[in-house]
Amino acid sequence: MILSMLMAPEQAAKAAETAQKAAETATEAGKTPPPWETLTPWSTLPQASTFAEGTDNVYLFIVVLSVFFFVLIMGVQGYFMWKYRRLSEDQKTSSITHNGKLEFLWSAIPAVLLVVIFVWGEVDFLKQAVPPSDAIQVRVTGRQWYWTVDYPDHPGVQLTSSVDDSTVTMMVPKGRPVQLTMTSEDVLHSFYIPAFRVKRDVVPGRYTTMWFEATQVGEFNMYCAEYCGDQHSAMVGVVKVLEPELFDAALAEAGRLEQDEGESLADFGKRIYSRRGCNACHSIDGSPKTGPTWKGLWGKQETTDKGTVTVDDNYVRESVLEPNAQIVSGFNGVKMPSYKGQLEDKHITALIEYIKTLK
Amino acid sequence: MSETKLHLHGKPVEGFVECHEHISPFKNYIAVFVALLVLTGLTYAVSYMNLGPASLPVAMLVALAKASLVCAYFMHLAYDDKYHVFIFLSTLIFVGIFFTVTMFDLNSRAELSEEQGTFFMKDNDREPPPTPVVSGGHGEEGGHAEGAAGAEAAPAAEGEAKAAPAH
Amino acid sequence: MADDKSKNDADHAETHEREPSYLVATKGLKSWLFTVDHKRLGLMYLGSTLLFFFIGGVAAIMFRTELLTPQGDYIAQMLAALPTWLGGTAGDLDAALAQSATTYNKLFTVHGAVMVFLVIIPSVPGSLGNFLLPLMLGAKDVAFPRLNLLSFWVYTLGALFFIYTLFAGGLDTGWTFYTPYSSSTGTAVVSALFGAFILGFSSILTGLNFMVTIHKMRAPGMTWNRMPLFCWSIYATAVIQVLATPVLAITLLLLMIERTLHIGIFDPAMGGDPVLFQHFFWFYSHPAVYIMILPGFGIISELIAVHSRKHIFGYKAIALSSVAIAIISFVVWGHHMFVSGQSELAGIVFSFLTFAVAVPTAIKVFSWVATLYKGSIEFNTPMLYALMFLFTFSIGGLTGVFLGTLSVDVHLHDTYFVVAHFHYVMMGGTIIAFIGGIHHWWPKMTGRMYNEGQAKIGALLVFIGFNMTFFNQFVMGQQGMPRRYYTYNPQFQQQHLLSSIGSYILFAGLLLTAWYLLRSLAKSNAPKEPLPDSPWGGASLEWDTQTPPIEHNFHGQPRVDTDPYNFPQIDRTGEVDHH
Amino acid sequence: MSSDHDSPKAHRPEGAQEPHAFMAHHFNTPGQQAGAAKFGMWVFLATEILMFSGLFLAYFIVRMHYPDMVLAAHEHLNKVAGGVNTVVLITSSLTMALAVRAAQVGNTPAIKRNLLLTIAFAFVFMVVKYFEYTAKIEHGMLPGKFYNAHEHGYLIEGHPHIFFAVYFCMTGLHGIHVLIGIGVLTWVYLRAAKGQFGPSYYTPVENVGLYWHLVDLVWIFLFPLLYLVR
Repeated sequence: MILSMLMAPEQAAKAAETAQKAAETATEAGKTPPPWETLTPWSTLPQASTFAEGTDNVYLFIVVLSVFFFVLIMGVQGYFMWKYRRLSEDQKTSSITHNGKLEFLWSAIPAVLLVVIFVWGEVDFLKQAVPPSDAIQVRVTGRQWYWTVDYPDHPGVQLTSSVDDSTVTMMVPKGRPVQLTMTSEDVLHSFYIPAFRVKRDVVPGRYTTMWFEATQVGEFNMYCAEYCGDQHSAMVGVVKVLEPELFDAALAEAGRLEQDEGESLADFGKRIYSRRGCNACHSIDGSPKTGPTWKGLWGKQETTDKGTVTVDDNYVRESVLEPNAQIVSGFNGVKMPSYKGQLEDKHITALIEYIKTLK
Repeated sequence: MSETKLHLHGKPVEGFVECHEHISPFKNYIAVFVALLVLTGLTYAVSYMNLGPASLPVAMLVALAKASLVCAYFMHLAYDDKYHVFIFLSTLIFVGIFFTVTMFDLNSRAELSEEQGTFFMKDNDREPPPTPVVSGGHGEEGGHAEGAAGAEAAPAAEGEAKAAPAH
Repeated sequence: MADDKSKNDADHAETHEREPSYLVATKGLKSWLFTVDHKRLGLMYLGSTLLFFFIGGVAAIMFRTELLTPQGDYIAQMLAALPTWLGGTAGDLDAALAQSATTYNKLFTVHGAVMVFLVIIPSVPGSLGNFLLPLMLGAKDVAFPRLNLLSFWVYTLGALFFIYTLFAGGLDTGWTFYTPYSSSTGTAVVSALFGAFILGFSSILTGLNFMVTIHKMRAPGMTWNRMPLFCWSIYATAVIQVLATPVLAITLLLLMIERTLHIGIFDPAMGGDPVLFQHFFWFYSHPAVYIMILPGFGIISELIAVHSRKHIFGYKAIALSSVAIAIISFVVWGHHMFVSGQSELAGIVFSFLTFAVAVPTAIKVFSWVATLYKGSIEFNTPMLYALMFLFTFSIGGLTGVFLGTLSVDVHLHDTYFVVAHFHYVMMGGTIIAFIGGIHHWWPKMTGRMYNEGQAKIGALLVFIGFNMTFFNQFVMGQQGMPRRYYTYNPQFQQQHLLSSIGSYILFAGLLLTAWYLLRSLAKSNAPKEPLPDSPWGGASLEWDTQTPPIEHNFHGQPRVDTDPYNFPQIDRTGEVDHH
Repeated sequence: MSSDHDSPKAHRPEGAQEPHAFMAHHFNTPGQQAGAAKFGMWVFLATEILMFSGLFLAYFIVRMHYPDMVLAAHEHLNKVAGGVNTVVLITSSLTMALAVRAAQVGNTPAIKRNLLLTIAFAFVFMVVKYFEYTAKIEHGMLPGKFYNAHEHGYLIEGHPHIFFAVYFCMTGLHGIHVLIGIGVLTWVYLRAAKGQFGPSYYTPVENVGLYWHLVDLVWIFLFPLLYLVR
């Protein structure tokens, strides 16, 4: 499935079809649900974690209360509007100005109900605050504009989101608590999985945590919920929940970023291009994005803030590891995160081979 | 103190207290001034005594005493319309809310981070280590970025050492 | 209605010749630009807030159009096609497409910042507050008329900075200016911050002026309990403006310094704490939400009482709940930050306090409905807007309970549910009340009457369009549609389509409203007979003077010996007369 | 609701002050005008306090995050200059209060003398401040990205650029208030020189006095926090 998605990125500017595809893979049935289902709240949002039911129960409780009070207020208002409509200019009105008992009741009853709602919500919230000690550890890093997910227990495995596709950004086993320790390299982001009813801001300079336990096998949408700039709406991905016995093997396979047998170095580079977030800022069809396009880049003379430079092995390598050493003019306002430690030499070499093919 | 009252239907009208005046004797001002000087000296003395954690509250108490003197006698709050006192004190209450609630969050967040094994400031426990503190955002001023990075290298290491036991 | 003059008006007509109204008392542009007359300043505020309301609305219509389809290319296509409509060659579609995300971000930021800082916060206090407060209190003017003029010009200066920002590359931070994005993005953040900073001072000066006016300028006999409820709500608003806005000023100042000098208080790259910015910002901006809604409450209290000719139910409860809301509003700011990395303990405290705000709000709604009981309800346009307010604001208020609940907010935070909630409160609350208030006091302000039939059609369009735009956004939010996305998951397309169509209807309704209001000002629509002092039969002091009022408001000093909701139609039989 | 239409003067109760030349048309009595002005001033002071409170909170939080850095950095501030300025401001507060008193008793030469003294002390304060700032700038102890004290041989552990940012923000905003104070004090002095103030009308002197005392109040807290506290 991942590979099938890698075929598409040629028309980077037209995000439509790929977004469509993302939606298809994200819904469990594998196709867009019929319109009436999208209009009912419960059909499209599965309860896929242990928190979901609790949150939905409070939600439903408030819905019921709200509907009751809304119908009550509007019903009374409507009745009064009809009953006491002005029929004649000199129609007499009541001299009533207040009613202590009534006013006490309509202050006290909502107050009591609100306390109930508060306590209920607070209890669930506290459950979310305390992760179990045996939770699987996952590290999440937000960058403009992609996520990387590392597994300290599985060294070398790294998953990323991709700006062009909703690719699998995180894999978790079903029925085991998972704790995310998150930070950001640049600005605020927020890690949000609607089906799990969890969300937490990702703050630069600090770690935030959240945890969940998935209860359904499947793929679920994941979003960035805190506005983070241009491609905020492209910081999306898919969380894949697997049966626990399949988890380790699938993760090892998904996280592998090695040259396959029979794969050319340039093809490997292309894979890295979309798997390591390069495509968030660099197009391969010449269209301008946040960073310079890679089309026709190789061997080109670029004017930078430190003078002119020819795009060769050294400049590409420097740009990957120390992106802000020489910035191509016209891109000064943008900061690129360093890939030092994320990409090894073989990856950079593959990327260089890939750039060479983009004439 | 003069109070102007308007009458309506033979009864004094509420809400028409207009202005309060009070003339204090000259020597009162001098006495307050001397007290302020003494308290300033006290602030100095306290700062050299090194009271440890108590030094901040003590210094603030002395400052509070000075501020109260200025408010009460120089600004005439002691004799003024009580509503002015009310405005002043309620302002302080709102400042208090702002301070205590924000500090409460920061404090409890620091404690929780300790419990959960996450840290307030970034330390270098991740593999791979994070990029240096100064990101490219300030890259336009190359010279400055280097200077600041130099200045910050030390604190980053220090923060790491502190956070380490909790990890 | 219009031909029914209250007894006092009849007295007036006997004792006083008509004098020139404040509109024509002095002539020339200068007499308007440098006027210290609170009524003229009120009109000038009205004009400028409505102008910015239009600008913000156009931005909203543009990004609603972008959201018609899941892929983000409509605006780009429009921008590229624009030159051909103007007779030139088509623009560069690729370049426009590459910018379409930025364009969208700038549009929603313009919409948010303009609507919050330039429209909703100054709207009711600036226009209706300025116009009505001295009239309602029986004063000749506000306490500091020149300060009032200064406040207007400071507002204009702030607005100019915002306009400059639009032309200097726009702003793409969202109206909340969250760091570190706002200290690193390449757009014109500093000028926008400075604009908001200046607007803050306008707000402070207005609030200060109103507080002093209410304390010191009431007519003889106008006790606190005889003030119209609009004055109470303006008073509560003024308290917040005075106490909260200075913190915004210093926050924006620090952010400007952070952005230019990298001082490291908010920016984590320099050792700062971004969550601290959120504390600073919401310490102002949550109370600011009540700066926006409280004056709306005041308008609704007046409208419902006057148009059902009944004493407002629970006067003291409504008045005191305004003050209670003002005070509690200062301790609930953290409910914007439940998932921000704020500590869970602080979250729990804030959640509890948040629920405390719901009670005084509920009291108000119940009291308004109870006021209708045994009234004499006239369904004219102001009353329709008031009844519409009860509908939309009830939804806005009730959905606030969802967001105050900790575990539910974790799910709903930063989704369309929040968008829908605050539009139901801000647009469905404040703006609906504001439009209702404009209709209610329009004859008093201008001496003209609008076309009632067109007004009713406008009200219907606004009601349908508004609910169509925002109601299903609650559903979308619950299904997990995050805010500020310019491309989105196609599963939401039908709902976005509905929203966008609703927004067009709403826009059409508002344009119609603007059209008939402006048309009523045309010379050809001048009434043959001057309008009566009190066209709706209102009993508070502003209806006791000529329509439109004379330059110094009243002939002589009004005196008050009863409360403002003592309508002649109230049935006093079987009651011990106590005055 | 009743409304009678005779002139406002008829309602002035017996014994109330006669209107003076500076009474605005929209007030009924001089007392109402003076009360409104003073009330407005107090509300304005409230906004000033809240504005400074943001900076004070920033200071406390920086101190909480980096206690050692704040301690190390504050040693580089000139305690003597700070102390001198404290005494100067307190004295100017005294002269200001005496100016108000002189207005209350109608002693115009004393109003002028005390106002002049207050203005002079304000200038002394700014001169001392000037020398302090110059020293900081020479040593590279500047806010944010301009901080380069390490190049001048001052090594302070931590993030001293934040401390000096807070220092410059707080003292800078306070200094701006002193400058504005000099302006309004001069205005009041010029009016006093024309003999416009006396027991029946001295609101401007009193309000400027309140403002000046607030400037003093802020410094009373600034001084120990920035210069002295360990």
